[in-house]
Amino acid sequence: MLHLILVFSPALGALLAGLFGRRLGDRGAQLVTCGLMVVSATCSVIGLFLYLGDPAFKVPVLRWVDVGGLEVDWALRVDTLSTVMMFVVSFVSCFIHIYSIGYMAHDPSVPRFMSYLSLFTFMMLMLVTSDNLLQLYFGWEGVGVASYLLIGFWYTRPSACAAAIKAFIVNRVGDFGLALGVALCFLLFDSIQYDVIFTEAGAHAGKTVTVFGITADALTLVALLLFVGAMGKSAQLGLHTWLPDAMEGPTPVSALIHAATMVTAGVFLVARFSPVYELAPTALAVVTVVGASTAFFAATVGLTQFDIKRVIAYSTCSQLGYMFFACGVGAYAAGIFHLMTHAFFKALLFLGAGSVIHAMSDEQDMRRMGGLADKIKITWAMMWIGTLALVGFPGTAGFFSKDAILEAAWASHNAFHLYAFWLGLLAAVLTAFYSGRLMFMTFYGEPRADHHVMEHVHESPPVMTVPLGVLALGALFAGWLGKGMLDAEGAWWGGAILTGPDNHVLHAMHEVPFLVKLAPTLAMATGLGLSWLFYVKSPDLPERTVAALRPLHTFLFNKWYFDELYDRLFVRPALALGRIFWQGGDVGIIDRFGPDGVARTALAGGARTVQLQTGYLYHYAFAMLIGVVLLVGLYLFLLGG
Amino acid sequence: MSDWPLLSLTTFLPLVGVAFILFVRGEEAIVAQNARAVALWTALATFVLSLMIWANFDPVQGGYQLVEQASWLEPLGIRYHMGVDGISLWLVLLSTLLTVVVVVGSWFSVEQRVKEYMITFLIMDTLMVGTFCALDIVLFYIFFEGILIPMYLIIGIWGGPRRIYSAFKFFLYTLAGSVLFLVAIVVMVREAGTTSIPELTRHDFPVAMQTWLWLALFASFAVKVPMWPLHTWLPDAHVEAPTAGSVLLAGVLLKLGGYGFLRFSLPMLPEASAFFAPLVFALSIVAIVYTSLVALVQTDMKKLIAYSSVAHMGIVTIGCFTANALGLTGAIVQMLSHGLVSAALFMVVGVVYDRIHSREIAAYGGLAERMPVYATLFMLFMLASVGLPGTSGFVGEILVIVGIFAITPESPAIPASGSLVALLAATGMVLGAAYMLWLYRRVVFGALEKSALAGIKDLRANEVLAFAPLVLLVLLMGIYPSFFTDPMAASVDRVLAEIGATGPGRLALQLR
Amino acid sequence: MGAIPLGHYSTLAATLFTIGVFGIFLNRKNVIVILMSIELILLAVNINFVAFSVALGDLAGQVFAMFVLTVAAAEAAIGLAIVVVYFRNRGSIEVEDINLMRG
Amino acid sequence: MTVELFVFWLLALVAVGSAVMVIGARNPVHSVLFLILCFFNAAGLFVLIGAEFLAMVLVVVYVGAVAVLFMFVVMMLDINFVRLREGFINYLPVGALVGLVLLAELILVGGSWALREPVAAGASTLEGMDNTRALGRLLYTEHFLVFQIAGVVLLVAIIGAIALTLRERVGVKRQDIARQVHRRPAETLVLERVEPGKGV
Amino acid sequence: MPSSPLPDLVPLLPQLFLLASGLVLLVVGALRERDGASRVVAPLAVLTLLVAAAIAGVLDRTPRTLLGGHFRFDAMAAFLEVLVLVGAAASILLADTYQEDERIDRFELPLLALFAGLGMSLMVRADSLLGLYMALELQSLPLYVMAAFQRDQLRSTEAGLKYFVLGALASGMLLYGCSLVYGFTGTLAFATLAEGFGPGSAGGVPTGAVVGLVFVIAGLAFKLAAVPFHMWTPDVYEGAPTSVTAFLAAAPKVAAVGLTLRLLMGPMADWAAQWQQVVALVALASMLLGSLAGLVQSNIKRLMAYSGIANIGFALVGVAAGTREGVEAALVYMAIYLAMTLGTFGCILAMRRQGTYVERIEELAGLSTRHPLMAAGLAIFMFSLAGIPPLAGFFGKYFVFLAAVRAELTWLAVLGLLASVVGAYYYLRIVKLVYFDPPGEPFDVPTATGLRLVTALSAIAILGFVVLPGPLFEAAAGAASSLASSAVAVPGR
Repeated sequence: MLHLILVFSPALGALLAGLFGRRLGDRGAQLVTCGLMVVSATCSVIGLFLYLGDPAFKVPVLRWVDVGGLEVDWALRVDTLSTVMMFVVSFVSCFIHIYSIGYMAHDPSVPRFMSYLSLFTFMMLMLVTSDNLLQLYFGWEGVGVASYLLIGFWYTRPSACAAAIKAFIVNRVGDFGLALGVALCFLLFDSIQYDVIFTEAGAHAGKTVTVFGITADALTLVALLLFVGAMGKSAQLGLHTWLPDAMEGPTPVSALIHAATMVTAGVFLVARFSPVYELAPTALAVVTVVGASTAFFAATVGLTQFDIKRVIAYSTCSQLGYMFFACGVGAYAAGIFHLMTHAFFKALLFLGAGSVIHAMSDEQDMRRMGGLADKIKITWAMMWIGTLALVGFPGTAGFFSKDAILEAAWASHNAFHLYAFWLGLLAAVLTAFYSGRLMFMTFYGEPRADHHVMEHVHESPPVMTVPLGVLALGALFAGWLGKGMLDAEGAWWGGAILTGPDNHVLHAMHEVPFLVKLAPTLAMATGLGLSWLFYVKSPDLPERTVAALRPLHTFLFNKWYFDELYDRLFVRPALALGRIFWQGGDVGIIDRFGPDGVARTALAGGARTVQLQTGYLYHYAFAMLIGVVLLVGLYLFLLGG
Repeated sequence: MSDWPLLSLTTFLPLVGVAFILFVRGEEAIVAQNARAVALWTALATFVLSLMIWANFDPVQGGYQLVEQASWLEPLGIRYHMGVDGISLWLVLLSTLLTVVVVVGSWFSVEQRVKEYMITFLIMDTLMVGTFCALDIVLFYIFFEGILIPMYLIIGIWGGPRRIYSAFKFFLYTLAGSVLFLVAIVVMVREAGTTSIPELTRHDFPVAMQTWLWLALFASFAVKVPMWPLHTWLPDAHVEAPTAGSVLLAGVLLKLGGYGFLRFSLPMLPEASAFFAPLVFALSIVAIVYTSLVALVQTDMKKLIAYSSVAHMGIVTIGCFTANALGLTGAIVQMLSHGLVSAALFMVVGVVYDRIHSREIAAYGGLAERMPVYATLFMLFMLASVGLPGTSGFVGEILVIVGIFAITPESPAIPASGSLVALLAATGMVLGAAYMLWLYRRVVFGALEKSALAGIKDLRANEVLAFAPLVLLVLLMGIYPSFFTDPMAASVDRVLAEIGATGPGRLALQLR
Repeated sequence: MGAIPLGHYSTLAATLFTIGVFGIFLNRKNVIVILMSIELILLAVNINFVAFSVALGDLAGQVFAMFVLTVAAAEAAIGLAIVVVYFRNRGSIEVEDINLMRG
Repeated sequence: MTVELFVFWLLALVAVGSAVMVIGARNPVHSVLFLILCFFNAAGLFVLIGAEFLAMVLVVVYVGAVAVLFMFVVMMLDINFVRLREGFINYLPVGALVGLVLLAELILVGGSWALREPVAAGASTLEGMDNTRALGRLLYTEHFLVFQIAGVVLLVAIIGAIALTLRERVGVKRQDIARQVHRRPAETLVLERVEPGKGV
Repeated sequence: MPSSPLPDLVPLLPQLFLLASGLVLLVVGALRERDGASRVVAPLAVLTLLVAAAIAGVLDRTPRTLLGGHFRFDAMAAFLEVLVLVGAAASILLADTYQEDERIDRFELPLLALFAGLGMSLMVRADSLLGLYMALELQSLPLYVMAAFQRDQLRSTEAGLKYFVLGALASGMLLYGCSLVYGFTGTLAFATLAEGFGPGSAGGVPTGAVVGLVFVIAGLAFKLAAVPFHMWTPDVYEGAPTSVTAFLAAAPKVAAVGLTLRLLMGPMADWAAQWQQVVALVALASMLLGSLAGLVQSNIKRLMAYSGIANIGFALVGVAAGTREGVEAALVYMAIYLAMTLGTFGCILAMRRQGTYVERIEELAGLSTRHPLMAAGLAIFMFSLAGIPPLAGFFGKYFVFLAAVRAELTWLAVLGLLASVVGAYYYLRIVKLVYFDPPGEPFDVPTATGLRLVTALSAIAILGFVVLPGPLFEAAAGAASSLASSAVAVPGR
């Protein structure tokens, strides 16, 4: 019951606000959705106390599909992992709902916004509580749609629409893999229920299967296909392009969806499927490589961006990379731990950025900011807390989780663990650098905005700053609270995350060399120091560095040209092919030689036929005669022969 | 109640309405109003009757139910033989429902020749229901082919500027396919000595003959579905047909092809079906990819949706030929879903067409601002078309993909295993999302800049009423598909038994 | 008649028939000649009938020939009547001119 | 060569020759005359073979009626000499070929005749009667119905020919005695009072 | 030789009645010529034909040979006789006002039609070559005259002339064939011919007889207007007065098919393997030519000519099957054809604008807005001609093709049906003009009751056929069985 309320109260909120938004009014919609979110969040906190560490159980809701052996119910699966996720989702979402009351106060379609937010929360909750792959898929696509709706919330802006479509379609590419993964699971296990899959996974270890014309290890294929889905949702390298663009949405959206919750669904999926991944080392290697590469790649791009939200978005992307390679090296717990801490500090950063943008009359370009520290003190402080947590300042939440990840990477036996470690470390430096850059460009130095804007700069109302505060608390203390997750015996998880018999990474990570333990902190210090040098000490340094490294900067500034590459590789060819198929194929060949051609031939045949009909008697008589002669000849021939 | 000839009543009740409308006389406006009213009440009554069929249907049985038999054309051995099973039941309901929907939906939008309009649609109703109920192959053909007449008139009379080309193309294309079907019928009847569908299904046709029969049937059904490369009539017909015509065309007529595969090709000619299944898969995949790409570059809303229909029906054909419970059920659900969704999408286009009289995507933009209800409905159906979980579009698609995935080649002679088919078919998910979202973005999103759109009005009551059942069903089918799949399960099992498949959903069709 | 083989008669009939047919489609002059060609054809038929009748010793052939003659007369009357009305309209009965309708 | 055979050849050759002239003569009047000649020869052949009645009918009906009718029409329509159409020669070879094939086929067929037992025993054979009497007997018994039909055919021909060619001349004044008798003075005389200077 | 002084004349009642009435009407017409005799004669002729049809319908159908053995009466004859006589009557009814408007309302026209009807009724009874020939001529001669009846119109007289010359040529061929058959078998009667052609005939079938029958068939093919003996059809259809065209297109075709069936399924029944392929070829050629040539027509009468050629092709598919079922199919097809043709010509005869009749297809544009009923009728006829179910035309096609496939002529069925798709185009084109195109000037409202009656009845028959198709099929089955029993044996398959 608790969980039903937890999961479905946001849905109710979404329905009420969506269908009766006009009647409820802005205030009503806000009250309804926020109220129901508070209920949900409360439940999630209660759940945290009641069910942590308990074995998994199932709350059935409704029969869904029962066809030819494919039996799937709508059901909620409650175990430690989902309880943690429910807490993160519900809790963060609740405060973002509240924050939105202030942030969206002047928007003409508040009910719609609140409805979308609640819808998203519902979908996310469905995702994390799913008990089978199909419901996971439902939540998966559901959050995708909610994200699409929210990114495109300001639908009159072309860029928002484009970003929304991009987000949906790139996610679809991932979902495509996920769907095939679902199919493959069914082929292997005859079921797509988690409990069946998890219990039977061992029996399928090492089996091969032939799909797509290739024969490969069955579980590896399952794991990889699911990972494709995870990559799409979690914006991993290759399928990351949508995430920065998603910043077109209102800032609470960015905080909720594109930092705290939805993008972490991929990590959740990998952790959830730890029983399968543990048996598929190849897949884990892939996860590690992709995660580490993303962590590094996104950090490099983050260095050069000027849009405050984009910087944070790339940061998100990068942090997701961390979570993935944590899973990849077998430290699922560390991944989830980072997921949780990240949810707090990244949401905090986004909301802080939102507050800045709010203060700057919707200005997002950091080049036109500066010197805000005095004017918006609370925001400034909150942003610093978030930044410190992000860069892993000792004592903050990020410190614990990031440290754990890097240690795990070092300690793991994964083939690519050192690759992950070094890239992760490098990325930590870069993270510190761009975070510092963000802070310094925004809050320090001379104001670069015109005075009209500067005059209007004001602190946000309490409805916005209070959630900031709550999240800041989380960013500061979640690390302490969640340390138990890293319990080397895995007892904390109550079996929700499975680590294989050979996986001792949680043990091993406590026994890494001291230098490794220190490395993240050093990296952070280096990064922050450099950024102070660049942006406070000698503000002309960035210019000169850029000039010196022009090609590299251009490459990074243009995000490694991924968008351009995809445009050339997929978008344009697809459109060109579409045109060719349409005008060339359908019109030019099929119609021309098919129906139209046949029609033309028939008409031409008709025209020729009537030419025989000359109107002359003797031609007619002649035709008759030829007919008779032929018939008689035929019969003489037949009889003779 | 159950001893009433329910099926015949449902089938022929619309003709009673036709008779009434024929006798409507008087002022033009009054005639129109009365014709609308009679048509609406008739369609509603027919729908209610079809609900009675559903109520009397025993979902546990796999055979044909509510069977009616009567002597009709004894010299030719043709009997009046009607019955439904779990497959046709839903298609009957879909037909009667959509008839109501189009009558309501075109309440105001059709002003010319309202009387004739309503008559043709009621006749369509009869023919559609009859097609799905017929258990005699010749009777089936009569209904099946008879639909051409009203549809031809609908496109030709109430259609757009190129309606004549389209109407001819539609008619002759489908006729050409159908005559081969007729030849096949004749040959089958000669071979088996009966025209009864159940008996024909039981008959073992020689394998060599099956090949030819299968191809002849395929010619007809592939045109109806339509399958690439026999699809080119569809965009033209859809674009030029009036909204209601497109709705029935997409909603019901395209289903005739899939229904034909399920009712005839597969159970009657199982060996040939197995032999040709790779061909069907290949063509379906081409259809999905090809038409999705073509849909991407369309500038005409209806054409885009028409092309998307071809892609969606590709999923149906794949599902039919998986010959396992998942695929078959998926195909049927996909048919039903497509029947609702594409019908709704055509109505969505029709709504703005009625207001602006343009189907060019470029003529729109920013409708969300002035038409929030419309935008919401459009969004819902767009997402359903894209196959979002929780809507009807998803269930069919995923069932088919899972179903086809399970097929593994027995011999290396077949290069494409089911999973590869699934892989390629699933690309439609991505492409489908691309063109539908792009369409939505250009029509509904953006700023309202076109002066023609400045005064555009949101949905009228009748339009909302027409959409309402579709919305409900799309969601119901998405959230609780068992409602639909449970009654068809036994029938699907029967069909599988007829095909000769063994075991549920597992390597059912032995590809050779 | 024993002296004359039937083949002679049938060959003669065939020849006359062919000439008659030829007359119809090779004739470019006027329709009346065509009508005469038809008479030739009928004559050929009659020769055949009579010859066969005698050869078979069965009078039915001659009876048939009688009827052919009768009908031929009727046909000729109607044919000529049509030619006459045609001539009144067209002022010509040249075969070449009879092609108002075609295609 | 027997006399009969000689006569046959003579008659046959003349018949064929005149048939060729029927279609070949440039003057339609000549055509008719050759047609008559051809009929005479055919009649001769009939006599030769023993079908006297038919020979007589041929002469009476054909030469006496049909051919004369032809002549009548030819003269009435006042048809001039006609030219051969250009292109006739081009057309001839194909036509000739087809015609010759036809002829060959027919002769081939005719040559294959062999006397065999008639399938049905000759019910139509009346021994011991002369040709005319035998024909008459058959005509009015066995073929009576057909004979009646022939009558109807002729009737139809009469109706048809009249319907097509008979014209009511308009503008021709005919005497209608009945009307003359029934005329009354009142109908015929109109008294007009004429005003001076106005005219009628 | 009949020994009884008064032979059994009962089976001849329809003919006797027709003849007697014809003679009376001739007198009536001649006496009342000046004051609109046709207005009296035409209805009486219709009545006569209908009464004769009724008599033929109720006569005892036990097969009987009539006087002298040239004709026989059986179920087949009864079936066809009813069809042709009703068809002829309907054609006269259709002519109603047309003939007045075109100034050909003379009493000879219905009278000739009556005699042609007599001829047709005899054709379907023919049981010997002599009977066949005489009946055929009795039917043909009035038709020649009727075609040229609009004697002041060049088109009409040209039509008559062409029809006559080619018809005479055809009957010349037929006669030559008769003479050969007679000469080589020594008999004229179908029954004995059948023995000659039967499997038991000594020394095989004589070549001459076969060739003779080919000639006879060619002569019949002319009447059927089957390719390549179809050339007269378009010109004559176009040129003849429309009412006469309607007559030509309807009943005589039925009679000719009946005659063909009698010949092929009677004397030549055992010989089916030999003629089957040829008939099939002729059928195919007719279907193809009729379908193709119709595509480019602009005159509706000409179009109907090509449509008729194609339809005869379809009927011949049934004939080609060479089975009892094929005979049934052909009979059913012709019955349906009769209704479709009469109905269509009813519509054509209503195409009158300000007193003049128009024939261009384009004139039909927008008919549906001005004359919805006529438009609906025309659409029904067109869809039926195109063979679209549930209209009657479909059943005809289905049945002939079923028979063909049962007789292993699947290729013919496939090609024939494809040809029907081609042909469907021109029928659809008419529907398109009627329903889709903007209206032109309205036609005069047809006032003639006969016209409206016949058209409406035809439409109802075609539309309602689907409800009660049984009786026609049963009648045809009876007719076919009587034919089969007259033959020595029907090759069973």
